[in-house]
Amino acid sequence: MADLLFTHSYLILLFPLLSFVTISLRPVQLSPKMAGRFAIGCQGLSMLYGLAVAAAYWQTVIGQPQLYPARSLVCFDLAWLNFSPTLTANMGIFLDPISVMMIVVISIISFLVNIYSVGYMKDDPGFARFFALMALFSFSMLGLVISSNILQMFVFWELVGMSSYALIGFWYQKPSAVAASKKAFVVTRFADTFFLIGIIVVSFYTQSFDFQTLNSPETAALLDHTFMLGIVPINLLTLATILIFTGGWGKSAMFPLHIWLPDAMEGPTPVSSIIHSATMVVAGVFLTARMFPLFAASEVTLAVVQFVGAFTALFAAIIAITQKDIKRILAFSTLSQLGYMLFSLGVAKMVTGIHPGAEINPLGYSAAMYHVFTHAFFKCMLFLGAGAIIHAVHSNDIMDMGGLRRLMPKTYWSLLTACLAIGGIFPFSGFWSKDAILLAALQSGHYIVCAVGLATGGLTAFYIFRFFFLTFHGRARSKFHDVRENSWMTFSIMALTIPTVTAGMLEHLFVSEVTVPGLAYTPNFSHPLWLPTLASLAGIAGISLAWTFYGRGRTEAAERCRLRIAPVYQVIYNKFYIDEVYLFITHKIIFHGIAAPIKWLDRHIVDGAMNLIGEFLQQGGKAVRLLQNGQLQLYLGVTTLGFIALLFLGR
Amino acid sequence: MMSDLLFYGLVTTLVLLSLLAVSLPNLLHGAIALIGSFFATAALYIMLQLEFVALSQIMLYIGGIIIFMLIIILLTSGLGQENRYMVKGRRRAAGAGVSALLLIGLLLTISQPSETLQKATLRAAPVTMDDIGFRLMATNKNGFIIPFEIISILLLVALVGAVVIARRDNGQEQES
Amino acid sequence: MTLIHFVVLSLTLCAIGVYGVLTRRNLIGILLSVEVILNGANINFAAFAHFRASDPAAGAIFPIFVMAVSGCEMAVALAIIISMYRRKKRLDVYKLEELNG
Amino acid sequence: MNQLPTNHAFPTHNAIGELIRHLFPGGAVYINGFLTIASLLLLVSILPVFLIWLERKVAAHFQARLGPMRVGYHGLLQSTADGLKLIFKEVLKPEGADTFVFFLAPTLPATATFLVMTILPFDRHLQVADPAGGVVYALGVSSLSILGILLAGWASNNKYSLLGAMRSGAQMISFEISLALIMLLIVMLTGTASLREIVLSQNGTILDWWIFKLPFLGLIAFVMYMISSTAELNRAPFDISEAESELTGGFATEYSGISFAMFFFAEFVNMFVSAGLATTFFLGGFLAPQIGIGAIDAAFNFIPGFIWFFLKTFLVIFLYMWFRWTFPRVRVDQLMYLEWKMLLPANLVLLMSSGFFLAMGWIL
Repeated sequence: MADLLFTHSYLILLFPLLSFVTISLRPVQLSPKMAGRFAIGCQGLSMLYGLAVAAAYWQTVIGQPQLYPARSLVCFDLAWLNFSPTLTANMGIFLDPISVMMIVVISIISFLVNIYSVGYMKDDPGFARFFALMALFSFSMLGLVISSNILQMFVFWELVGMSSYALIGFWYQKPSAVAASKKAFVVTRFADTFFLIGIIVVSFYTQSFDFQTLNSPETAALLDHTFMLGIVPINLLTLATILIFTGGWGKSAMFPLHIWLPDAMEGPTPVSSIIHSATMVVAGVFLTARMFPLFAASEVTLAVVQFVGAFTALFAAIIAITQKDIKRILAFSTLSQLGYMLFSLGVAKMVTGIHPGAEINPLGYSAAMYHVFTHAFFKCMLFLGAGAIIHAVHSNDIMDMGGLRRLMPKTYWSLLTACLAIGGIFPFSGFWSKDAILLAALQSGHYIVCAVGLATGGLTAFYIFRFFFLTFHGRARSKFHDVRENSWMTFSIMALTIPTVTAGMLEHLFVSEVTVPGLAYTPNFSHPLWLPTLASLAGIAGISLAWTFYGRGRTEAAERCRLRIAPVYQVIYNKFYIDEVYLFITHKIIFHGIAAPIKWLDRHIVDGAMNLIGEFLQQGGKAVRLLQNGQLQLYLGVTTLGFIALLFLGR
Repeated sequence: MMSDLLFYGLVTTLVLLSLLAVSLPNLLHGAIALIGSFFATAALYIMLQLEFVALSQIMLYIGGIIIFMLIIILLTSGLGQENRYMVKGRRRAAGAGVSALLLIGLLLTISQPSETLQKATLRAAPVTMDDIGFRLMATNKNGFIIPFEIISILLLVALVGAVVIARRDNGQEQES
Repeated sequence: MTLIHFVVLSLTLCAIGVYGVLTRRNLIGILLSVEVILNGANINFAAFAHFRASDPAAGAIFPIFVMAVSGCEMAVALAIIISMYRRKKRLDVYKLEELNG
Repeated sequence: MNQLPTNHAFPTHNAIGELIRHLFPGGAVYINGFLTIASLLLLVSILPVFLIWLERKVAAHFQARLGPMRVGYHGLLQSTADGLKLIFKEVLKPEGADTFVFFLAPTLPATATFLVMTILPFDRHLQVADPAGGVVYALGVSSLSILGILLAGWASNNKYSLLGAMRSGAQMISFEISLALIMLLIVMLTGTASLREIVLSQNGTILDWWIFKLPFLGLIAFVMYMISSTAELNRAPFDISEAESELTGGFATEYSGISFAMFFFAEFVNMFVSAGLATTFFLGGFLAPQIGIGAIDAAFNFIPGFIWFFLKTFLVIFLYMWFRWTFPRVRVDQLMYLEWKMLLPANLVLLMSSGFFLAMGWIL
């Protein structure tokens, strides 16, 4: 039974693909309504199958550790491209704890978001197109997480990027949406280039794309040699892993490649919810986790991961405090949470063949995966709730809202759980996962990172409750018409409260089962009790501060405070001018400083030479063309005369 | 004897009609003369026992090509307006001279003693329609299947090309 | 009535056609003369097919190919002439010197 | 040079031919030839007269009136009288018309129909000539009538004539293609292009006629043949070239007297030829219908073949006349649409499916 399920595990992918093909290519004519129903049906089937596979995986692979020591399973692996006799790219399905966890998360969230979208996208002219693209996204994201090798993963990686591009620019009539989709595309593609180079470097040296081969200590040992690039010593292992990580860097929108994610909120809110918070942006974290044994072999890479994660966590949280657009707040919050996951991965340590005797502490890995899991649900819900609000009041600005508690009670209570979860309040899911992350940082001795995590936790609680109070409490700051909750939408939101509240119970499962691949080592999960206490205190402090400033929908205190620190506020509000810096670099330095001289060279020197040749030929042609007077008969006469001459000469 | 007489009669007709076809000032009369010359040619083919070629000549040339030509002439000449565009004077003489030179040159060339021409008096058996059909479709080294297919593709391409060229571009051309 | 007669006949037709092409001023007239040349060539093929016993069918097939090609030529010529006529209102080759250098 | 094709029986090996061959062994070829041509000419001159009368009678009865009744028995001599009148009328030539072409044009359709008649197999041994490529010959020669119409339209120096001629020229060229394709279908099925062989290939019972073979495909081919030949004949409902309300008299507007009579007669002979070809291709030609009951079959076989041929042909002619009074006239664009977008693709599909049937050996 289980074998049969695994053999046909490609069906998880096939249902969304079927839905995409059916809706977009229309072999049968579907009305938009039917298209939506069809897409939901396909997602539902995919979810059921995914859950069945997960259950089977739990029973066979986890339940029988003696049979599956690596705790992973290759369902099938077909040769796809033969690059050389020794290098073959496969297409396969690979199940291990993190991919099964991701299947569960992605299929459940896709299903719920699809249901939600029926309400949200109602009356949109692109209704059917939306569902087709969502199905394409589900297909590619599921394909990404179950890839058996890095090249297949890259293929789906790009597919995911493509569907994200299409969905950000879904309302292509809006110039801002088009610009945002272009920006997302360019930035992630920029990062993916390095990813591809990394793949090429790694596969060149190891003659393999397969994750199991790449993650083996032998690979790390093979790659670990230093060569000199000029006078700079470069370790190949570090270079390759950082190149690969750059892909995740861009996809997970870490500083300084984070600029595309806030703009990506131009897309429809369900899209932001599933792609730009719950699943796709996690791909970077997932990639790091997937390649973790290789990454862990290089100290430098892990340090980079850790630093980038920690910095982005704090940086994004600070920006989120000042934002007024409801979706941007959540976008920066997403950045911040992704930072958490990454630094958690960065603080994990493991033994590899080349660093014998190094410290072993894989807790960070488990914690990161756990946070991926919990974050997906509560962040998805936050976005769905934000979407419901936007749908109801037709505005993105939280300054225009307020007092929605009475009008949207179901949304209010559901969102409250999500806000408490992200704020790290006991006993909601976010508390447990953040606690695990902080514990991991503390255990591995990265006290600064741990402190950053704690501070970010406080900031998170503050900005999320700022959003919450300004939206739901106090009096309405502008007039709303006809605010109503849509049952399609509230169903999904309320369904998501279940994992948000209860995911905390899974902590021990994650810590003991979702561990670094190939490492039979249960992390040390003994708590110093002061750590969760401190984290909770930070969260409660953030909430209290938010209540003081914004409780009952007041904004005067906050306004006074803002005026006092106006210059700093301005800097933060403008996101530290990162976008402007980018513009400056691209326009002023690259366009004017580098491209313009090259252009001049091309126009005047290269083209000039070509023009000279052309001119010469033209003058020659002018001389010759006098013979061509365009009269057919002259041509034929001359030809005939020539033929006659040949006749006589040839005798 | 009879057949020689017939042959010379046909040849005379053919040459005369061809001359008329190229020199009659009115194009339509030229085309009619051409029809006549094609009929004479078909008769010659029958004398050469190439029945199918003769029938194709009638069907393709007279039934297709000449009708095309007539349609072109009718479409491009107004009513009662004659197509009198022949070159005049010196040019005409030059054309006649060139073609006469060509004829003399060619005749001189074939007047050389040649095995092929002298000994080629053996008469073949009549070529039937079946022979031609089987040869056209044969795939062995004597077969003509490849030229046949190429010709069919050429026909298709020519038709498509003709449609594309003749289609009215509304933007560019002024209609009177 | 031997092969040489037919060869002379086809050469004569060819010369007549060349004369026509050189002296006609109308595009259609030129096409007409080209048909005369082709006709001469066809007669040559047929005559060789008849008098050379080695492979008579090949010689009979060639005129058919020539006819097909000349059908193509007519179709394209019709199109070109019609579009030219639309543009210029006349088909005098002396007035159609756009292709001169 | 004089040897005649001997690979099949000479088609005039009938009783009269044998008799003459017996009486004048030396000049039999010439006498036989003269006799056949003369009888054919006689047929060609009588047929239109009869057909015109028939047309008028059929039309009249379709419209619930009597038609010509006065001259002769039931007006039988009416069209003879009309013909005589036409012959003796003065032939007018419009001013500015091209004399040579003007008088050449009417002879072409008449010649064309006459030439096609020479290969019609009237009976087992009653046929002037039976070339191996008879179908090709019929198609090639019948295009002469298009030439005649085009030339007549141009030579009349009249815009109605020219328009009518261009219209019918385009129409006939277009429909000739599907006509040729249907004939090609029959040639493909029988494996011969000789009309006599085609008729003989339908030997057997009535179900061996091509119209009933290839379940339904034969019938479809026959229907398509009827449509395209009606158009080829410029008959209603496809008579747009002489649509009185639009073009006066079409290409024949300026013709009168004997010239007009030639066009008119050629039209009717052409109808006979088309119907005869239909009979040859689909209805078993001169073969007597055999229904499998011995006595009746023997009785039918006793009736000479040419009578069967004429019976079937007149049946088809009646169908043509029936069309005329049943369908309204189509517009010129509808006509072209019918041919190029419907008939031609249908023809190609028919040809391909029949080829498939043939390759699979499913000719029932």
